[in-house]
Amino acid sequence: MIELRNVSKKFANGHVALNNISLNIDNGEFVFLIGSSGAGKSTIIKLLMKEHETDSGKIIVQGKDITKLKRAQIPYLRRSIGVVFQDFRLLPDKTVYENVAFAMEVTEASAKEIRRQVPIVLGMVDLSKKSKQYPHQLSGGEQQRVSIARAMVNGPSILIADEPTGNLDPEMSWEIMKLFNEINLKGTTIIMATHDLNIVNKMKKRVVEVSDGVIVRDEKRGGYFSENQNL
Amino acid sequence: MIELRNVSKKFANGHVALNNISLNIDNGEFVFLIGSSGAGKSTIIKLLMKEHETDSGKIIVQGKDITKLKRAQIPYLRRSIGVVFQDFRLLPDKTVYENVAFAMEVTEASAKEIRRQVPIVLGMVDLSKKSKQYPHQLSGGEQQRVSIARAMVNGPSILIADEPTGNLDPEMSWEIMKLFNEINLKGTTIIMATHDLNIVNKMKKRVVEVSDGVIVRDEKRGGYFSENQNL
Amino acid sequence: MKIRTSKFFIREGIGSLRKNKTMSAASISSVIAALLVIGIFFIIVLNVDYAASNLESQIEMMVYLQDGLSETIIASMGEELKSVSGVKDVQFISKNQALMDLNEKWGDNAYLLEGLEGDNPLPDSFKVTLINPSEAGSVALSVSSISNIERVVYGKEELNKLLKATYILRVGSLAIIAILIFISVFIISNTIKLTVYARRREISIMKYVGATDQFVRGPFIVEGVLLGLIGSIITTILVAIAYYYSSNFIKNQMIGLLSIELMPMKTVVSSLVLLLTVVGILIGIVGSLLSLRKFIRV
Amino acid sequence: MKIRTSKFFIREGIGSLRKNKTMSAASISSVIAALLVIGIFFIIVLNVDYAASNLESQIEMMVYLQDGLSETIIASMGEELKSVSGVKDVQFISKNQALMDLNEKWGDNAYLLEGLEGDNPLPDSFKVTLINPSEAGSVALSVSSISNIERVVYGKEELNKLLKATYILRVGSLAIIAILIFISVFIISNTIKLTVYARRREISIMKYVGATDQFVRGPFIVEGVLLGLIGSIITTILVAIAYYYSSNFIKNQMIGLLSIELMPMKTVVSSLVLLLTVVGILIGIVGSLLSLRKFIRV
Ligand SMILES: Nc1ncnc2c1ncn2[C@@H]1O[C@H](COP(=O)(O)OP(=O)(O)OP(=O)(O)O)[C@@H](O)[C@H]1O
Ligand SMILES: Nc1ncnc2c1ncn2[C@@H]1O[C@H](COP(=O)(O)OP(=O)(O)OP(=O)(O)O)[C@@H](O)[C@H]1O
Ligand SMILES: [Mg+2]
Ligand SMILES: [Mg+2]
Repeated sequence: MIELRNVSKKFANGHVALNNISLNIDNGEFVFLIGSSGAGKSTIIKLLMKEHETDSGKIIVQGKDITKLKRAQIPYLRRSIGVVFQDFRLLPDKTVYENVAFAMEVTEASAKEIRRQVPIVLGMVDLSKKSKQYPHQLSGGEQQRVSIARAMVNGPSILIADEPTGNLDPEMSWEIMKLFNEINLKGTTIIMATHDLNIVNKMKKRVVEVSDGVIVRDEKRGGYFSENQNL
Repeated sequence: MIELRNVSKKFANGHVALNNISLNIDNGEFVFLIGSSGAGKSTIIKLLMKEHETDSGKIIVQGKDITKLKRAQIPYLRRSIGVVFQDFRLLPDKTVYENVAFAMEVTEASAKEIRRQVPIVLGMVDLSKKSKQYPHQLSGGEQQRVSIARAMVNGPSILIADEPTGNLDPEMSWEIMKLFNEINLKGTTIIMATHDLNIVNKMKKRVVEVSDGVIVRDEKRGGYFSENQNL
Repeated sequence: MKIRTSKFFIREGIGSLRKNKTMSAASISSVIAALLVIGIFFIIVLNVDYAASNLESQIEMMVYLQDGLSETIIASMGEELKSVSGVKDVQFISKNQALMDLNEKWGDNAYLLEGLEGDNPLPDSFKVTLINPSEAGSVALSVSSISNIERVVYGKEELNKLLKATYILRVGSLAIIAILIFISVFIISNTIKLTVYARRREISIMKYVGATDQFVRGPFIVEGVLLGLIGSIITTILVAIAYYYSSNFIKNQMIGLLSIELMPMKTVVSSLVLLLTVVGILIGIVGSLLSLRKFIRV
Repeated sequence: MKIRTSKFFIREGIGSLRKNKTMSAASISSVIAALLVIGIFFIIVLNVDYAASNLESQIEMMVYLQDGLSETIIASMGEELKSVSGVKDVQFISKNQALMDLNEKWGDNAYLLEGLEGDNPLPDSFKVTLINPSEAGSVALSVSSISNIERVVYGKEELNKLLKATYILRVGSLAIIAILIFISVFIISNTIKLTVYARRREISIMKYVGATDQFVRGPFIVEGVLLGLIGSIITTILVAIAYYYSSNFIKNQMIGLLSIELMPMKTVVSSLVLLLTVVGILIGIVGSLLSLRKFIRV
């Protein structure tokens, strides 16, 4: 279970990115995080994985208040969460295969396990052919899919994806959503920040809308817009 | 006018990204470049601005065959084209304002002109408040908008945008599209690679679809899918 | 830590050296350059010290004997002198020998000695060399208590001057090598800092996907060791070659010039290997770890 | 290029130094360290050369006169000697003076001279110092053609030894400083290469938005100049302070020890400022430009 309790985040430059937000996400839920550009979606995600410190409030992940986590414990938190970063964050000196394998290497997984698991997830995101390429040799969408593969490779109990389909064509986006749906059905909690209104509207999952650092909507089976205000 | 004549591009690793494509774009046209992830859209754009060398074929931009351009002439080609990069390419040590101003500095524009022009384009992309922030202090969508502002600031005769709305919410995406439409009406040629089916479908502009390095469709007023094959 | 992880570190460390060619070349060659400075200076200091010791050991004490002693007495006096603590060697010089030596030494002024041959006023003497020249005073005291000795002379002032000169040489060269080692260490760790800085983004990405500090450090330590090792091996080879040629040059130039000898090649190279390897590897590791600290905290 | 653009370059160059604090600190301090090595060595070489010249100028030529010359003749001989080309100074030493000097010089062995006072066998002489000791041979030849001269003595062998020794010292120290300058230049340009490498992505971005090569280079040149300037100023100050204290130390240690003098502070510092500034700025600029070449070609 993930719980944010009265969480606020003010950046060093004075910008208040989150203003006293509270949110409960049960194990196995599938939550869309939506909201306009700069609303605070990525900030929520970064607090969950301790990329930023929380200013006030509590964040409880799997029973532990991570705002009080010791530095040495952070890597273990991050391993239990698979994250698709909005800016991909691939290691430029590693091939696609090595980038995905790296997420397993840090857990000290066995060589055998790595050799078995990595090709499977690369296949899932349709990158088997690109496994020996370096990130700079990939298209934008291919890089994004490497990031998705890496987030899934350890079979984390929580998967957080920040705008994971921003560089993918509609078909590929649907493939990825199917994948997310599958692992969600197997019990993985999924939190996905997205701007893709088609996806949100068709998936009919829980929708949490952030606006200017506060949660303005939280619907069990919501659409991208609250009351049919279409474009 | 932009003309690609039998253009091919094979990368050093042997991958054929473009296979003998030809394409004519008139001055003042608005063209959507669509196609699945890895189809070759960005490669076309990179050839147009000479980020990569063309293997064979001719690329004529404003009457000149740019495949034969001397190295010293490349900067002038790039200034005449405003590019929104898929990976933003902001200078990390410069503020939002400085990043946009930089594109004017390289043209040796006057200080006065810069001071006048930069705030205007920052206003257009709704970033006036963020002008003093550094890229790492921005959200994904904000970074993308800086890249858009920079591409427009010199009032180029050709604007190329590579997935410029991938990190923007639908409303903001529409604002940007309105902007593009406006400058298109003023005569700017616009080429936009995108995955956003709503935008393509609603704008009803020329659609060029790339698939596996070849152009498979070129419709005057097309939609994202050719014959109503909806998801 | 599993064996597998260590293997991963080694593979990564080597891989990183190979993949970042520009950076590796720049940093290894800076390490070599910095170690070269240490190496050159170390050799100079070794030789200065060696020369100073040589000079010091040439300091000698003259023990002049009373006139008309029998050969047996002289012989037993020689034995007695040898047994004095602090004495390294004793050599008898007869009064005739002394006159001949003087004749030779004075060269142009030797005509002043004409006529002395008949009535040689010079005494018999022992030339005593000392283990440690700075003990000359106490040795002289012990020696003068031996009977039948006329005078003990050891150029107190000359000795003091020499000791002072070698002292300054030693302190000076040690100070300079200390400064140079400091500078070299500083340059190497700065170089490493820059290479780590160039990879700060990668380091943070590793941390973001769940790597522990130790896991990020591992490959850098391996890389540091390799950097130091490669640097010190190449430097040692360079210095050895340079020493070979320049010592030949100096020897040729100095034939019969000064009583200064150069240290043998083997001694020099073996101490160099040790010094440079230790310095190189240590800085490689410590430099990496210190530079990492800032970027690993994400 | 417009004035505005130069201003932009300067603003950017300074800005980049200020914004990349880690990198600027690392590179400036590496530049300082490298220049320090040059500086220290330059001072040592200057002083070695100074000492060598001092030693050489102490070489003197003795011109022994025939017996019983009148004072006027001796005086005119002195004048004649002074006019010989290559002669720096001439000093008359009477036979009495010569005996007294000898007495003093021989010290312990002076008793050998007892009785010589009545019938002094030493001749009157002129002590001649030379402008350039290596010309001793030709000077001696000219001098010996002067009438009333008995013999010209100038320690041919001693002179040769000294000239050879100072030659080795000079060649050796020049060789070492050449190597050190080379090493320092190398280290500085490597350091710059690494800082440029760390910014390769930014350089390519600038090119992609339409900057000319010249436009990208501008700020780097400014940065290179600043790097060199700051580095050389700090180094000069450090070296001046170090020289002040260590020359004091050496002077104190050497009172009455050797006839070696140290160069005056002013001379040292003024030549240093020039050397280091030129070296620093030049490498700063050239290093930047060379390192840029690779990354600017996009
Ligand atoms: N390090 C930072 N320092 C200062 N302000 C920041 C920092 N990071 C983010 N912000 C600001 O906080 C706000 C929220 O940012 P966040 O990245 O959470 O937005 P987002 O909802 O993810 O937007 P997007 O959809 O564009 O990715 C933005 O206005 C951004 O400018
Ligand atoms: N530098 C490179 N070296 C080798 N292959 C490359 C390189 N750049 C791109 N490619 C390959 O060329 C193909 C086309 O890439 P491109 O970036 O043009 O795709 P795209 O249509 O823009 O895709 P996306 O929608 O994902 O951005 C991809 O398969 C990619 O892997
Ligand atoms: Mg975001
Ligand atoms: Mg692309």
